[in-house]
Amino acid sequence: MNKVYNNAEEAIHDITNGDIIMLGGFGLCGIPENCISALEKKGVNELTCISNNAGVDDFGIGLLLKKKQLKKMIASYVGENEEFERQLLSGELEVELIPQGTLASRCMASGYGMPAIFTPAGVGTEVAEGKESRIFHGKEYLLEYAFEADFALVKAWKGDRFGNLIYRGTARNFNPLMAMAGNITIAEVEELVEPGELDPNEIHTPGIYVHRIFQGTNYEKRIEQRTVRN
Amino acid sequence: MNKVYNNAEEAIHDITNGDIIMLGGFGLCGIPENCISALEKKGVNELTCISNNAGVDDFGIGLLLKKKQLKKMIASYVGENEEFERQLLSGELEVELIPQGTLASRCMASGYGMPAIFTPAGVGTEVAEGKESRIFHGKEYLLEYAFEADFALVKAWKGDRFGNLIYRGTARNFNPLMAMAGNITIAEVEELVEPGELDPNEIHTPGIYVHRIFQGTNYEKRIEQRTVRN
Amino acid sequence: MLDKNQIAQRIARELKDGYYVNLGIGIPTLVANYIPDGITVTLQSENGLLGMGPFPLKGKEDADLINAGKQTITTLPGSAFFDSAVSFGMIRAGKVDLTVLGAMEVSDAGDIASWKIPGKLVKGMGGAMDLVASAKNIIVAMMHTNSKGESKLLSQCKLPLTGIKCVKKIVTNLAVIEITERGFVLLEKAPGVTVDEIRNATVGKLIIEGDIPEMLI
Amino acid sequence: MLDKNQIAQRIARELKDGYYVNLGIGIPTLVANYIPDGITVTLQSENGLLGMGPFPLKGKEDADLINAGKQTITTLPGSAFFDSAVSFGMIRAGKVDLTVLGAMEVSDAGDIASWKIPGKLVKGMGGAMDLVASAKNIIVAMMHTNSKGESKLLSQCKLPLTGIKCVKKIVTNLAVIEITERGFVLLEKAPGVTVDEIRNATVGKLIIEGDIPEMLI
Repeated sequence: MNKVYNNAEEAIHDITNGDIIMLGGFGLCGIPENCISALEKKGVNELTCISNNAGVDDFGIGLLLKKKQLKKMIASYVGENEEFERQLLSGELEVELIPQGTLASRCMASGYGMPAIFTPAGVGTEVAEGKESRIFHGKEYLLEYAFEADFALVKAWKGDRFGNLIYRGTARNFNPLMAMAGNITIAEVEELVEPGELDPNEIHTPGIYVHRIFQGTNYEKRIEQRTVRN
Repeated sequence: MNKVYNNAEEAIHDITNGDIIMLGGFGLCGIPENCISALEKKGVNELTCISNNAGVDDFGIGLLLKKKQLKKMIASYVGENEEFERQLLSGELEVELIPQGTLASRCMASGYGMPAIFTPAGVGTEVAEGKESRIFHGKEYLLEYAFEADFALVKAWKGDRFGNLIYRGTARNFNPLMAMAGNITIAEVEELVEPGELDPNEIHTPGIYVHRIFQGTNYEKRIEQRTVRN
Repeated sequence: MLDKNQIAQRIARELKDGYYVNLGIGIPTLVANYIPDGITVTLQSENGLLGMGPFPLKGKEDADLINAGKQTITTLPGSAFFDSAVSFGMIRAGKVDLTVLGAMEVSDAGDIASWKIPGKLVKGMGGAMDLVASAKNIIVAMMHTNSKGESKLLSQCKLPLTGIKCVKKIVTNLAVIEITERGFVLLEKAPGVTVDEIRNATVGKLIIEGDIPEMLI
Repeated sequence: MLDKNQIAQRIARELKDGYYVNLGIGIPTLVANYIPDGITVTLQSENGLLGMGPFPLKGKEDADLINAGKQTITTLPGSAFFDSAVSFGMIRAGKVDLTVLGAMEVSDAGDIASWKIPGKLVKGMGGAMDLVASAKNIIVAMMHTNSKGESKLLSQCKLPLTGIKCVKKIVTNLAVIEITERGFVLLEKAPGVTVDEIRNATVGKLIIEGDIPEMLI
């Protein structure tokens, strides 16, 4: 069993035009920086990206947008990105905006082998248009389907050669959910360790979900809104 | 905000006849020993218990069975318990056996605010009788409803005054799921610590789910099948 | 008339000991600065944190520690991190006691519009639709009128909805209003504001019963 | 004819490098003793552990560390603990490559009965129904006949079912049998066992094509 790859280029070698990929992260926090750079470099196109945000103009998924590598973006919030706005308004980019909890749950559903889930988010709004709904205990819920993705690209703090992952702080966010959901899950970690170095009680993502792992390099970990107190 | 109780008796003081209670644990591993003893001592009756197992004759939920405190048991596996067998055959005890993953998912659904989930477990068997089913991607799934419980009684390794919990080893099992699902969740812990002593990155159950917490005493932690190698 | 900080200050008076609270971006975020002494209120950040602390000291910013507005923050003793599914799970399951969020429009039936202005940029709903569909207690913090002077308290929202029949209370620069089955019920007026001014600034059905006290902030 | 350990040994030959495997109680548990050298197989215990190790040394038993049969066990470097929902989530999502479990009866359509004998004590299905409904690859390990000498390989199960059309392969004391749309296909016979003996011990539709090799264990 060898899940270890040398770098992002090798780990993403078989992502091809038209693939559906999930990318972990919230804003620029916990995003798979190395994988995104490798996708940009590889020049793979017509991608459908499932990610909470679309990065900023010059970082994160914004890099792929700039190179027009995306066909469709499925996200919950896409502010702070002028190129995104331009492509959306010009019709170059297909966009599906869905509630953040629905996004999380549809990833989770996939990882838990549940084909669909019920959520009240979006009932009575345009999000509900064309969707099946159902009343439970007097409250209306929408039926939302599990996501299917060819690849999930996630970023963890530490990982071992078996693919066990530990995230750090709020960089966890969507990463464990997407890690569970990918047909092929590729994890990049700040620190790759030997099996046994991580406490089995503290693992966030068991290795069974992770097909490929590599230690990333040159993490920028850019801060989107640097706020301090006096 | 004070969630800390002195002991099990005080923590369970308002559990009353006819209540639905969830009890964490798998076999005798990770069961809320102190709470069970307190329920036995209090003599509360007509309980519906949701728990993976029913304990053994003289330990765990078996103690409540012996005193005939249960009206109904919802479990996935109830072997190794003669009193259980006797009450089941005599009709004294109502029993609902459900697949273990369905039990886990119905607890989880409750904690995640999802009124129902779909699972393929039990399709084509007597478990499916009278249940709604649905085909997704050519495979049949049963619709299973979230559990509702008046109280969830869980056992953790460490907990802090805010209710944050960490479990140990396979004593985790159903505990975090039930902790999320109780209308009132009572956690007993081997070690009760101050907020800040647990690493926020290692918390298994965030305190928001836990209404009451106490440090248990005299843990027996009985081993059901002691097996060793040479 | 209240300024943004005073709106936040008034809302903070709604907090109770032991509350778990989700604060939206904008005025709601300011509520954290006015939590009354002597009570414990735990802030939930929907990107995966319970027990959000203040902004970090300069030089202590951590890229792995942000709030839902992407701002650098800190933890507090007793904080817990979790993933986004758990986060919205606890929201859906009604574990969050109070949600405070901003809005573009609120109707007298409790509908809220806050995420989209057709024809202009759509930023997305983020977690707002989940929050309003699930929270037990939703307070909207906003100005009573928009930049053109038009009322934001309507009989029906004109903008795309974020959720329906969910807002319980509104605190604006002019008033505290409860939403009931009968419509907007005026509870309190801001210092220096008359009931007539509130009536004139409200398009939805406004119910004024008895003497309206001036709010304490 | 094979004994229980030999059945386990034969099944172990189905293991491939990198497999995640769930072993049921009884003969399946013995498979862990025969994992071929040079490959990494990770055992999943559905009570919440990946990377199950051998039984502990005497005096090292830990009440917080058991397998699905409630036996004391150990972890291995690279193990991970998780809750029961995650455990069955990974099972339902098809992440477990192979499930080996015992059975009372198997039909030539791949139905399995393993959890209940009406009129006698019902112990419950535990995780078996979840496993058989979700696993991609299910091998049944059992004796070819029951204690009364009656075949356990039937055209239709008589006992209450655990799952339908799910068993892919059966390894018994007499034979290795694959289940196809046409019925039981005899792949291998146990050392010292004739095809006729297998035919006589099988009630369901048995397909015998060409020379049947003797199994390697």
